Amino acid sequence: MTGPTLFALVAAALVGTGLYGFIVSPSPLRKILAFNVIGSGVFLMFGVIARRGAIAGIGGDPVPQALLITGIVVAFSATALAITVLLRLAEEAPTTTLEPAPPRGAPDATRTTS
Amino acid sequence: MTAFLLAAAGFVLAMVAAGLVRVLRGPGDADRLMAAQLLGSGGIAALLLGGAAIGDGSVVDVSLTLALLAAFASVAFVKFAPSGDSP
Amino acid sequence: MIELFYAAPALLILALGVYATFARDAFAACAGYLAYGLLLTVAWVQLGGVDVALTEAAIGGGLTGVLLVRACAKLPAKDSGLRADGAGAPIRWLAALAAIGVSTALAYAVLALPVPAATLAPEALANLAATGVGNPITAVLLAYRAMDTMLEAIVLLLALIGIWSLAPDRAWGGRPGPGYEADPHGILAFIARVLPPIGLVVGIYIFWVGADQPGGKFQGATIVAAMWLLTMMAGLTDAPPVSRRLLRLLLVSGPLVFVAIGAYGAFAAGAFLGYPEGLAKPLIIVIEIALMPSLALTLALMLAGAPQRSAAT
Amino acid sequence: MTALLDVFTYVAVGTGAFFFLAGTVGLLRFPDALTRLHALTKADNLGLGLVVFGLLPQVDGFANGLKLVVIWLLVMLSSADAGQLIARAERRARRRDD
Repeated sequence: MTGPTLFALVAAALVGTGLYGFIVSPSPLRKILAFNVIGSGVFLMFGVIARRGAIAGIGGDPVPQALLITGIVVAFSATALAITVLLRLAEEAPTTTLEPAPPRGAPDATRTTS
Repeated sequence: MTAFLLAAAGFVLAMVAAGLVRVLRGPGDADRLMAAQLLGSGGIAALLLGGAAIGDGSVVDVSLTLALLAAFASVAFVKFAPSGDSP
Repeated sequence: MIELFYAAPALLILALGVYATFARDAFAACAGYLAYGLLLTVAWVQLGGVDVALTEAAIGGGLTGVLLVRACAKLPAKDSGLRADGAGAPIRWLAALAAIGVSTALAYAVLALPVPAATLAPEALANLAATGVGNPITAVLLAYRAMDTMLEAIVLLLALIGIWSLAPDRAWGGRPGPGYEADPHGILAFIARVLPPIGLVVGIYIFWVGADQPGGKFQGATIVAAMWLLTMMAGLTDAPPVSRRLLRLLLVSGPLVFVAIGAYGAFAAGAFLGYPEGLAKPLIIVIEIALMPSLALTLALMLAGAPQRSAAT
Repeated sequence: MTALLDVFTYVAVGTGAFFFLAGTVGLLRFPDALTRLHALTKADNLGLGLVVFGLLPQVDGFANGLKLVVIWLLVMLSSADAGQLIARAERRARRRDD
């Protein structure tokens, strides 16, 4: 197996890993982290495609590589915005987790069982 | 020479990989910070070796950027670590 | 051994990606993500993308790692840790199924890519002389697909406006961040005095070589932004109040110059963002020089966050 | 002359790689955080230093050699500082635990 193919398979696995973490994690911070893992998996895969377009004298197809640079910077700005929203939420709300609240009809029941 | 440099880069990376077990196991935050630090210098060494092996001088610039940003990141990590200075 | 040089980063990246997603402790996950970013840098060099490696080293590992760990420090631990009872079993199974499905489809798609690969590299190189720059990636960013880069600069600005607009009413127009304090004779203050001059030189160097070698404004601006943030963390400088007029002018000046040159192209070269013959290189340099300070300020202030203190303090 | 410089590279890079090995073994095997920190700084300073030293004859141009040395100095600076900061954080954590 060639190096780029290995990286492509790793990238595919990273997207899956991030996706799973993104869905099941109840914490927004961990969701943002998982989303970044998905993003870097996508970037890595695109990087492999850029590598495949290499010709003599140049390490890879410059068009996808330039798009990758743009993508990394925009992903950072989206992450920064998401983190700021989260931190503001933490200032205003008692908790930021997305775990389902106890059923509204029976608050006493949950209290006695815990 | 090329093969030797690539092998050395691979060896340093493998060492760093073993050191990463500390990040995974901890137990303390200090251990995690140290392992990240080791990865920083090991990553720089591997990049320099690999860059010299493939004869690409601009890899040195990547290492330079990495050295600066790794310094910034490790300082920030110690400052914001749960056991460090309160932010 | 040579195979090890290629296989080690790939497998390590996978292991760290899994760790950053699933570690119980949020701080450990952030440390894992920082290591992950460092290794991705090595991977980009192996994939022949030195420009991308520079961006990853600066932004992917450095700035994003610091952003995450700062959030980690501010959030209560119970909010950001992972617990086994986070989601119910049916959701876990469905999520696992979806994740495996997506990964398999992607892996299949990658293995089924056509041979020989589609590439725009010959076209990019053929027209390089017309742009006057020597680095084909800079040519893509500022000539062939300059529209993307212009919109990107505007997106960054919009994200910063979004961050600022999250300020509570009492702090609107004030200074971002808590106003860090540190021992003025301590180690943090020492490194925050020694490193920034070096970082400034390296940042401008990376920016300047971008015309002909790997490098460019984003990477250079990130280094400069990191150095400024370092002095803020050490309490040597403070973030400026976001209502300051000069700051806002500097922030918009880069994108404005870009738009203005684009409009000039519409008039002089027949297409928006077109460059008149022979003027391509000077105009590209003007755009880059105008964007560099705007980007450095934008990136640093994004990390500094929403204003928290009123402008008076 | 070239052969002599190559031998120098082999020896210096090999020794540097050995210090990375030593640093990793220390990080994994030493009993507590402060001794592990000691092992780590050896890898940082000596390991990278020797690698840089060994690569100096292989790069062309004065500027590239200078950059290599600057990288080493930067890493030494930051690892020395980070080492101090980590050690202090560790000491604070221990005092809290006592």
